[in-house]
Amino acid sequence: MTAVDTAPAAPPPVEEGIWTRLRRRKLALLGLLLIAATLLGAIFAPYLTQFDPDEQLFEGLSITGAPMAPGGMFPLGTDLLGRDLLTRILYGARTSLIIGLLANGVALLIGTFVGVTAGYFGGILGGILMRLTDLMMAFPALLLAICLAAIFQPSLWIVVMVIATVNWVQTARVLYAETASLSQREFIAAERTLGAGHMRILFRHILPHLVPTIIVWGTLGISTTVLLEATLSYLGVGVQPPTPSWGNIIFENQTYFQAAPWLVFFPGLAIVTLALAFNLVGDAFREVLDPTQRGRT
Amino acid sequence: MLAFIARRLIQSALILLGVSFITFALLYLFPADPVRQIAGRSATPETVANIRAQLGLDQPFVVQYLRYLGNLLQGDLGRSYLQKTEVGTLIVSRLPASLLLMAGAIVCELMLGLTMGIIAAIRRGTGTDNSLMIVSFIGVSAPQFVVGLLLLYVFAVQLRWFPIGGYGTFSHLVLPAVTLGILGSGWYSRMMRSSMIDVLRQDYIRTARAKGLGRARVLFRHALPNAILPIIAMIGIDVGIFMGGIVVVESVFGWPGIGQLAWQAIQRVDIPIIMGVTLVSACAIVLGNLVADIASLLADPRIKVR
Amino acid sequence: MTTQEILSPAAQVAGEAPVVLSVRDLDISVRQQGGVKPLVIGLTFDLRRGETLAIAGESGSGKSLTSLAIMGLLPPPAVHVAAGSIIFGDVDLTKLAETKLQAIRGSRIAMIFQEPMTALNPVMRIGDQLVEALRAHEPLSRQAARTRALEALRAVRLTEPERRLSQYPHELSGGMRQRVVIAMAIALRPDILIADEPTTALDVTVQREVLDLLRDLSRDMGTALILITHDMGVVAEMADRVLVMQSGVMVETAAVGQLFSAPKQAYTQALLAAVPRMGQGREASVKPLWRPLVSIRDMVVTYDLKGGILGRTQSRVHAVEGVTFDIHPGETFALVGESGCGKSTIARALTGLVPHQGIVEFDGETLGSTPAARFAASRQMQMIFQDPMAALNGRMRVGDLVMEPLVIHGIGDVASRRARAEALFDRVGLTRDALDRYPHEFSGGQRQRICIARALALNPKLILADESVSALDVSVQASVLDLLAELKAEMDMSYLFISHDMAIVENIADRVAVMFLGQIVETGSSAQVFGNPQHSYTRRLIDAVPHPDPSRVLPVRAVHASDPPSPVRRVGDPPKRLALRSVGSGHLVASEA
Amino acid sequence: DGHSAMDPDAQYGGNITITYKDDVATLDPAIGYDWQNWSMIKSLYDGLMDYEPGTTDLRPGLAESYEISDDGMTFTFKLREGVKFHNGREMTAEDVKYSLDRVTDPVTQSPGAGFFGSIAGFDAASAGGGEGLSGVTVVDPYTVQIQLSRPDATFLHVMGLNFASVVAREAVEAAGADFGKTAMGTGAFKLSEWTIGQRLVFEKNADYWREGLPYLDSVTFEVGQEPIVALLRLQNGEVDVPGDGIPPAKFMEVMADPEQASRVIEGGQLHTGYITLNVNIPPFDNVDVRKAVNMAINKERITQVINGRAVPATQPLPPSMPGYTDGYAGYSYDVEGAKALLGEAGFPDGFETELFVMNTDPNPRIAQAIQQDLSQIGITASIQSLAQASVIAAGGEADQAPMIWSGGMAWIADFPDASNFYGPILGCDGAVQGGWNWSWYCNEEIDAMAIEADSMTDPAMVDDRLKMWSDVYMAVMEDAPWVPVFNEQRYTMKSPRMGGADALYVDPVSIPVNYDYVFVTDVQ
Ligand SMILES: Nc1ncnc2c1ncn2[C@@H]1O[C@H](COP(=O)(O)OP(=O)(O)OP(=O)(O)O)[C@@H](O)[C@H]1O
Ligand SMILES: Nc1ncnc2c1ncn2[C@@H]1O[C@H](COP(=O)(O)OP(=O)(O)OP(=O)(O)O)[C@@H](O)[C@H]1O
Ligand SMILES: [Mg+2]
Ligand SMILES: [Mg+2]
Ligand code: NI
Repeated sequence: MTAVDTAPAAPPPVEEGIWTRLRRRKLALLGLLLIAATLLGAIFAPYLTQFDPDEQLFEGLSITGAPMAPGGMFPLGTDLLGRDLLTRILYGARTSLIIGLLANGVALLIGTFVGVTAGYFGGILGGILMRLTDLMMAFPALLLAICLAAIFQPSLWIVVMVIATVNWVQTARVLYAETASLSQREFIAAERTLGAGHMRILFRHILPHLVPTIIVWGTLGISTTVLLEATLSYLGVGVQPPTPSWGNIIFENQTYFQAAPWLVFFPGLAIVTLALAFNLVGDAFREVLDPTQRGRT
Repeated sequence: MLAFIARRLIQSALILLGVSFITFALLYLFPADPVRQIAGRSATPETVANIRAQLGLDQPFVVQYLRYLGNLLQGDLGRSYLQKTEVGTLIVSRLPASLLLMAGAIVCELMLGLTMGIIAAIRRGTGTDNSLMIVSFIGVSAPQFVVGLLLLYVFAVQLRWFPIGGYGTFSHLVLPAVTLGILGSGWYSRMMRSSMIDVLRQDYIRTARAKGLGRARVLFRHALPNAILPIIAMIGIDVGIFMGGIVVVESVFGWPGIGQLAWQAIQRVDIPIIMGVTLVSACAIVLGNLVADIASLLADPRIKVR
Repeated sequence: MTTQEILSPAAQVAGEAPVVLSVRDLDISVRQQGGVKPLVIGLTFDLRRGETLAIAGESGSGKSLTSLAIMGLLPPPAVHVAAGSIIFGDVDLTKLAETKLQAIRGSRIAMIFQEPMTALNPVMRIGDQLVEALRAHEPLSRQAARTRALEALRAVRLTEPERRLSQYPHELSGGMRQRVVIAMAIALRPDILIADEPTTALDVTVQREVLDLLRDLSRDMGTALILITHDMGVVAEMADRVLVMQSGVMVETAAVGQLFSAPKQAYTQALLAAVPRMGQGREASVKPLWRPLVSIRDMVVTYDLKGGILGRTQSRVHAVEGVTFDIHPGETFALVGESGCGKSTIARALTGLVPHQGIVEFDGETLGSTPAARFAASRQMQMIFQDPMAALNGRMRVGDLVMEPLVIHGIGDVASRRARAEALFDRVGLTRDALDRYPHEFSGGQRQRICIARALALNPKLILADESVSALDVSVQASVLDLLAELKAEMDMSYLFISHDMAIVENIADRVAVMFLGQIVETGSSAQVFGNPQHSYTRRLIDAVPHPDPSRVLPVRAVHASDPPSPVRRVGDPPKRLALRSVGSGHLVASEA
Repeated sequence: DGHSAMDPDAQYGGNITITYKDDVATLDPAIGYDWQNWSMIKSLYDGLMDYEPGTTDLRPGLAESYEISDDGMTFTFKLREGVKFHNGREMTAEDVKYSLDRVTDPVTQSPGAGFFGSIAGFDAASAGGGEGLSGVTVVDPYTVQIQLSRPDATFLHVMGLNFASVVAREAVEAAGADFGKTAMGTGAFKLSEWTIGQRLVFEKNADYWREGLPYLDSVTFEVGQEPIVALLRLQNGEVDVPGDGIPPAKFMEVMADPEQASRVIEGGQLHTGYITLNVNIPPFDNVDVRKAVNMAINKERITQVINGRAVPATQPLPPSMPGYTDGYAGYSYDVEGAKALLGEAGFPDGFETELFVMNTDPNPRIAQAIQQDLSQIGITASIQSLAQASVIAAGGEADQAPMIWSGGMAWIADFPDASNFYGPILGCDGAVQGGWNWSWYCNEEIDAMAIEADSMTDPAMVDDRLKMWSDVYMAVMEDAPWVPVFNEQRYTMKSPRMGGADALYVDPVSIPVNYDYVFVTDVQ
């Protein structure tokens, strides 16, 4: 009677590494390429350009003080102080990557911690954590950022902390809902009956299921974070000049969008590209990490 | 339902209390002396001390806070330090404009975002899908100041379709609302896309098709109301996000809302105004969430009021 | 009965009736990475007016795809009709444009899907969904459509049809929803009604009602019915003709009597053999032991429903209300009863997933509620869940899943755990190389075997099997049940076997308890309960079971609709406790009012 | 008198629209101290003294004439008769006294109270109690006498400040704390509409005591408008004068178009942009270091960065201010010299320090230019770009801000007198916690000189007094607590229909325009 059992639906599993599977996705490759290019540009900025990012070049301004349009000596033009824009974008990548990865990462971490803890344990602890989240949500983030940055002297690390403090809330909300519903799933109940402890359930069973959501919010958060840094710079509480970041290059020059569009266009392009790249890679990772997607494209 | 609303209101009151405390504490720690701003450059130390005492700023923090709270409970938000006007009056005169702008922005982001999301979901995996998603990225990543000025330049200055800034008629509202909504529409199009893809896989969609319904009806009568459910709750969160955006958008378009009030107050450490605007925006956020939750309740008959 | 007047005169006898649908050499394929893969091959059959054709076969054999192909609803773009024709009247449905198909769908050919819980749009009122279906095909006014919708609801014998119109799907029970789906399908009196597993998700008593309803309707309206099912009992009761499928190919087709009495193909024979039958209950192997393994006394589990401004408990779900029973070592104790009667809750309380009141002793010790006590108990007591897919973490390799309990309890090292997992896989009939695959790469039966392997990893004394075979094909079900039986014999294990399937319970349980609304209404040995049912509810359950025997004459029943009773009660208003009285050695029955 | 300024071409009637970014905080003359409301209050209210339009020349206002006692300590003002408040009541000496008492009463919280410090009884008044200024007496309904406690050569200018405007007591009392949202003066315009956050409309005061003024029927102020948008609207014909000037991003575009450039009026303003060097914080306690910094700053380059909208400065006073030292070259740009000086001072390799700056464009940019200049001589200055209030707070602490770029918070003179650049920002009085002397420079000798100069109240000694002030600032430059960087020029742009002398558009006391005297040319 046991004979009727059907054969497994899937083809025999060809063991492939994540890398192999990633490589098959052209868009993901493109994303990786863009990220790598940004990283390399940031690291090797001094070798890629002959200028110093803070150097206000005599040739960089017209006699009336106008910035130079792209071309010639300055492939992307110069800014309002006569600095080479390409150089500033290359060096700015350092700041923006730190902000985008670190601030965003810390925010994700906090959000994940709060959301998952509240969603999994529920009860009073969860209630308190979620009320805290509600409170943060109701609090104007920008004001909080301004106050925090003003109370501590502004610096890159403070900016990272400020952004992290402000940006975890939505992740927490989303992960809370997801964790709460995951906790009701049968395989979690099954784990419990096996005697698994909370830590084991959380780290081995719940977190892996949250990875797609975390990736989505993480990649989308990159551009938001980079721009938030810019807003903070604009309010005078961001990364201090003359340190370039993509966001503050835009904000410094945004009123000139008509007179010197390159000053807004190129850093803007950089942000969109980076965000897109991370998202492409994130999308791919989401699928690659999902075992049910194995063997498909 | 009423009990649910009542419970949420109580919760909201507690949240507002928390917000007021944190804001007050942050402003207390803020490294700038409002009295100096009031007293002016030529003031003598005595005058400064006198003004400080008048405003009660020489009192310990807890006393200051409790006094503020006491007044707040009587509906008194205090007077602006620099304008000497009741904060309540200032806010009341500007709030409607901000709320109108936000409402416009929500409509705009929903229209843009949902349409893009739906089209992308239907054309999933095609070039249309990809390009729409890239557009949504640009929406998410574009600085509002630049978007605002660009729209203003193209549609108001060059094409003259809309007035250059100002407040009053519907045509004044369009550009600022679009500017404020573009960011959200990027998010919404992505969310709508995945929600829609999810819904289109559901059994009841198949049932609807099996009934012989047309494509449009299946899409709009069956898929859309379900796909939109998870998004309704997000609209509440938007109010909070807008609070940051209105500062920029209102100043670009000369929109007389509370964003500009807040911005000026922060520059000059006009604490009563900052407190007032913070509380009002917190109220708006809390109410926005409440409304979104109630809307979810109404839109989704399955959610039982717990 | 008003419905009789409304519905069409009695149908003609099938057989001489004209052919309404003719499927010829139907091939359905899917485009995949590695090319085109055929899913259904060369299917050919005719459907006559008024006839009921049952398509039977195991899961994945292509039953649903066939029905979807007829509806023109194959999931685009991957799955498509590769060849063949589906002739309806004088048109070939496979060649028809979408808009033309839309006109046929719902009005001439209607379909009922398996899962009543998800088949209805959750945010639309029942009435709107019905009216919409009607107005899509006939130029009716809202009012007229509403009247027709009401007629349809009455036709499916739904209680309070007016009120139903303005209700939402979630406010109805599964059986009621399935009636709504049926009402929607028959409202336009289609020529053909396709029912894809219409009762699989329903309780036996409700299944009974729905089947009776379908039969009456097809008889009264002369509608041809394609009934897709894996339940041979249903086939036997309902079908005029049977078509057996396996792996996309038609294995055998015959009149129902002929198929059951003299199946030609080996596959059909195996299929029929696997079907559990009632009335073959075995004598209990109750061993007279002095100490039960599990002793439950007066277990109560309630779920609080909060409400009001302060979020106070306003009402309670009395899921389990004073249940008392013992499970002896080496015994299979079964809990039967309809959905929501509290079976799972008992299992969950035993494993500590929900808090309970009352005394539970396990192996002589009171089962504590401290984490440490629970941890200790979890070595001795393992659970196998209904849906193996849901119970396995889809993101882990099954090998890791099976080793999971060993890791949790700190048993052995990496190598020894692996060895144990391999041994377990051998034992449950899986190959070792399967250890490195993911759950979704297995069939349902295989997955359940993985769950069993995981449960066995710690050598428990008691296995709680909650609907562990309900989701499986008959043949697979049989093989899993055999496995459980073997294991029991080998390892001297006890089972708490939870099921709503009377036939299975009769076949494997030593002792049985029948539950209703959180309380036991009858308990005793398998032979006592099934052979001599005392409680009316027990009898109703047994009567409702379809028998895989087409010759059996069905008792005449008035098809009626009843709303399921609710275990939700206000605080301070607990349900009345039923007193059990003994009617012979260990056979206890609740007194009836 | 007033007739001298009357324009024969002027037309009556019409409305002009002025825009501002920031909202108008208040119109209370005792409180208003902003860029926007300063000129508005000037048109709504009058004080005893006034200025010739477009100039820095004092002229009598509500006072028909005045007498100064020989010791310069008593001022007797004879008021004009028949001057009416907007409510129709005649203005009298009681109103003058009330207004001065009010502005010095601490309950009013006037940021200008300190200007009246030389009036007898000021200390008692500012201690509170509401007795008022004992030095101000009403002699008769048309005569006010003001007794000073010390000689004050600037006193007439003080009487020309907005803070000295005459308000109608009954209106103040009726409006209470909300007086700032109303207006009741004797000025050329009265407030007719105020929609908070949107618009103010001033309407012509038909009873204005200066005959024939104003020309305009009304002035509309639209607030909350980004300067760049205001300019677009001007180009579109919707706005007559953008109150915040031509935004830097549009400056070049406008100047490149002859038609538009012809409508831009350039003028000096009483402004100096400077860097403060905190003499308490090493190494700026070393005068050579301060001099070296002075020599290191490339002022030409900085003016280039702001599109040449300023002229390099050599000293604290702007060129158009009486008392400006002509021919003084200041510290000229000399990197090598600066390096050498720094080396002598013991910092051959430079040092690290901080430069505070307010965070609105173009200030952070200027700070970066300064930063680069400093780096040329080895000084590494990190920039702290903060909100205005935070910079002011840091400047007011003895040990927080080594260097501050003053832009955005810079001294625009309250009144056109040489003394105005000294007291709070360079004198010992300002070098206190919370004060405005951010270089914490306090030289008792120079303070004494300044007091002496301001005691020279005899009109005959005006030139001696200005010479003395010139000496004061030269002495300050020797100690180099500041780096004067540039004097900003004003560029006011007007719509084609605006009429009136160019000087009215760069009026030193009524910015951006003198509403009382301008007119439009397209009245039907
Ligand atoms: N969209 C699809 N893409 C690829 N393969 C599919 C798709 N849908 C179904 N199949 C495959 O087609 C085969 C037949 O599926 P079908 O749903 O018709 O089975 P069934 O007989 O109805 O089974 P069950 O009893 O489980 O409902 C299965 O092997 C299934 O995996
Ligand atoms: N977490 C919960 N909160 C509230 N009520 C619950 C909860 N879990 C179960 N119930 C209710 O308790 C009752 C018993 O549920 P239980 O799952 O034990 O039934 P069952 O006999 O296993 O039914 P089924 O055959 O459908 O699995 C049901 O009415 C159910 O709705
Ligand atoms: Mg099927
Ligand atoms: Mg159950
Ligand atoms: Ni005259």
